[in-house]
Amino acid sequence: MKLGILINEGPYTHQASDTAYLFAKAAIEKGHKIHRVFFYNDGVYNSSRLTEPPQDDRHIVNRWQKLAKDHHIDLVVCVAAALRRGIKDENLQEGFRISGLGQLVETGIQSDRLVTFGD
Amino acid sequence: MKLGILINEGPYTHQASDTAYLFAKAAIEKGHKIHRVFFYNDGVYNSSRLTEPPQDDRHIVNRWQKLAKDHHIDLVVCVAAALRRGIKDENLQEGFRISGLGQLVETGIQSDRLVTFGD
Amino acid sequence: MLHTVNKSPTERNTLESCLKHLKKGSAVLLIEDGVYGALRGTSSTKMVEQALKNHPIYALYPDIEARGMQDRVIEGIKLVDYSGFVDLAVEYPSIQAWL
Amino acid sequence: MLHTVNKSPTERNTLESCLKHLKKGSAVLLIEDGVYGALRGTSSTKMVEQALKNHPIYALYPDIEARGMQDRVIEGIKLVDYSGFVDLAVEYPSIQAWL
Amino acid sequence: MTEATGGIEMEEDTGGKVKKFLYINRKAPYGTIYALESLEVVLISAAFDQDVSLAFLDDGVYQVVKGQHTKPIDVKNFSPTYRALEGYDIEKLYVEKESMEARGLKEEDFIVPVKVINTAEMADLMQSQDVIMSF
Amino acid sequence: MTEATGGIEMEEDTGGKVKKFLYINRKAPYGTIYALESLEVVLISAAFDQDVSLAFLDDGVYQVVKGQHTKPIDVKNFSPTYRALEGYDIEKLYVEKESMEARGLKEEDFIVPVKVINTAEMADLMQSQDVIMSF
Repeated sequence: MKLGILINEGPYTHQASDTAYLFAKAAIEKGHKIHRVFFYNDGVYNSSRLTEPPQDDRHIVNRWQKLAKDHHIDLVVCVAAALRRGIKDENLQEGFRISGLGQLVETGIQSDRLVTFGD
Repeated sequence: MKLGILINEGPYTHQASDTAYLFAKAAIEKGHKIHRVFFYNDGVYNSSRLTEPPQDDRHIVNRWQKLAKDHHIDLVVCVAAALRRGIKDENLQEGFRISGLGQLVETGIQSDRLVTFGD
Repeated sequence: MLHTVNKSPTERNTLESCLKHLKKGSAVLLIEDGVYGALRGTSSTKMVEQALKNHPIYALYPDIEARGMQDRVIEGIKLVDYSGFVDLAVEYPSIQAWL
Repeated sequence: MLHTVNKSPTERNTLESCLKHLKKGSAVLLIEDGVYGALRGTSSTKMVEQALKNHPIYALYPDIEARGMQDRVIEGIKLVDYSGFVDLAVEYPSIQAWL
Repeated sequence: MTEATGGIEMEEDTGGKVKKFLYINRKAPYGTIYALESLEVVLISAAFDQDVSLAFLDDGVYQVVKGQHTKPIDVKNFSPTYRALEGYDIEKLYVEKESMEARGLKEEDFIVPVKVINTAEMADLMQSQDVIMSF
Repeated sequence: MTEATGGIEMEEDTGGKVKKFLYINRKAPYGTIYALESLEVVLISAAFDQDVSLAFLDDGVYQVVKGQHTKPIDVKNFSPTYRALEGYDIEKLYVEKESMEARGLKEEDFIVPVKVINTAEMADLMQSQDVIMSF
C-alpha cells in the first residue's frame, strides 16, 4: 500500500517525529511504500542540518535522511511554515526539499492512507 | 524592580513569545529593568536569524533584538536546548548569545521576579 | 502569590488544577487561551465563579479582544492590559505559571 | 475508520471527545501519552471500559513500556507494536489523528 | 521554490481523482498557530478540485467566532479569511452543536455561515471521508 | 561556550543569596521533552547552593514511576537520574496524593523516595517559594 505521512511537530520536543519514524520503518519492512513525508507546522524543524543532539541520543534529522535515501522517500518541508521558523536552503539537511503546501494536498490525493503525527 | 523572563516556546507556533514581548515592553515603560530573557525548550527558536515571516506579520526575532539593544537586555539562549534544535552561532541572530543553563538559575537568584511564558 | 493560566479550561485541566491550589491572598491571571476561562455561560463558568468568591481573578483584556470575547466576561473578573500584568507581577511576591 | 489518540486523558479532553465520535466499526489506537488512557484504576478507566464494550481499543505497547505501565493495562485492550500500528492503518479505510 | 503559501505545483499528476477531504479544527485560535496553518492548507486545497469540508469542534469552534480584534496582541486577525472560502467553492463548514453550547455560543455568533450539527452527525461526517487532516 | 548541560558560570556573582526554588512538574514524560529539560535545569541548579524542591502533580507524577523501559521507542530513559539527585543534595521531592491516586498509583510505585502530600500541603509548598520554575 502507498502511505503518506504528515509530521506537525519538531524533533525532541514532541514524540511525533519519533513515532512517525518507527511507523515508517515498520511499514517499509512489511513491504509498503512510503510515498512522501510532509513536514508542516513545527515539523519543519526536523530538517535542520545544524541539529546536534547529545551523543548518546538518537539523531532524528539524520535518521530521516538515511531512511529516505535507502527507500526513496520524498521528504518535503513546507516553505511557508519553514520561512517563519528560520528553515531555508541555507540550513536544510541534504535529502530534504522545500516546497509548497500543494504537495501535502497532493499526498492526500495520491496516497492510499495519510497518517498524521502531531501534538 | 528587576525582572527576569523565561520563554519556553518557539515564535509564531505559540503565543508565549508574543506575550513575553508585550509584557517586557510594558515593564520597561513603567520603569522596571529587564535583567535577562532566557530562551529554553523550543524558546531557543526565537533566536534564529534565518526567520522570515510573511511581510504583513510581526518579526518576532528582530523585535526582541531591537528591544534588547534599546534597553540593554541580555538575551540568552540555552546551549543544550539549542544544539538539539539546530540553533548555533551559525544561524544565531545578532544580539542573542548562547550560554549554559546556569544563566537561568542565576536569573532566578538575581531577579526580583522570574516570569515564565510557555505552553 | 500570583498564578497565571494560559490554557483553555475546555481543553485542559490546567485551570481546574490551579484553582484547587489557591491559598488565601493568592490571585489568578488568565492570559492567552486561558482567557476562555473568564467567560459566562460555558461549562467551566461555575467553577470559576466559585473561585471568584475567595480570590481575585484577572484576565488579560488584549487576549479577550483578540478572541472576540469582549461581551462575555464573568462579572467580577478584573480586566487588565500588559501594564496591569506587570503591576500584578510586582505586587505579588512570587509568580507561578501553570504550564 | 481508525482513530488515533496521543494525549493523556487526565490532561486533555482529547480521548473523551474521540470516544463520543465513534461509529459502529470504528477502532481506537492509543499512542504516545495517549496510552495513559489504557490503564486500570485511573479516573478515566470507567469511560474507556464503557467504550470497549462497543469498539476495539488498541494501545501501542512500546509506549506503554516506555512509561512503565506494563502491568496496568485494562483487560480487553489489545496491545500492538509499530508493525501492528501499520496493519491497523491498512485495515481501516481511513484514519483520523485526534490532535 | 515559491514564497509563502504558494508553491502549488498543479503540474503534478493527481490522476483526476476526487477525494473527500475533511479538515478537523479542535484548537482555539491565537494561543497556538494551528488554526491559521490549517486554514492555509484549506486555501491551497481549493486549487485541487477536491471535495472539501471543514469541521469545528471542541475549542475549534472559537476559530470562527466574530468580533475578533487582534491589534492589541499584535497578531494578524485571520478570521475574515473564513468568509473568503466561499469564493474558492469551499462552502461546507460544520460546527458541532454540543461544543458550541458548552462554550455559550449561538449560531449567530459565527463570522461565516456554518451548518450546526450534533455529535452523532459529526461522527457520520468523519466516517464518510477519504482523507482527514488535523493539525 | 560549553557543550550540553554544562556552561555553569560559577564565577558570576549571585551575592551569596539563598532562595527557595520550586520546580513544578505537571507533564508526563516522553510524549514531550518538558520533563527531561526540567530535570536538566534541576541538575544545574545544584551547583548554586540554593534551597531546591521538586513538585510532581497532575500527569507529572508519571515522571517518577519505576519500570520505565524506553528502548522500544528509541528514546533515552532519564528516570534513573531522579535517583542521582540525592548525590547533589536535592532531596525534597514531593508528589501530590490526589494526583497519584487519580492515576491508580501508590507510594511504592516511585523510582525514588518521595514525600506524598495532599493538595492543601502542595498549595502551602507553592506559597512558600521565592522562585517557581515550570516548563
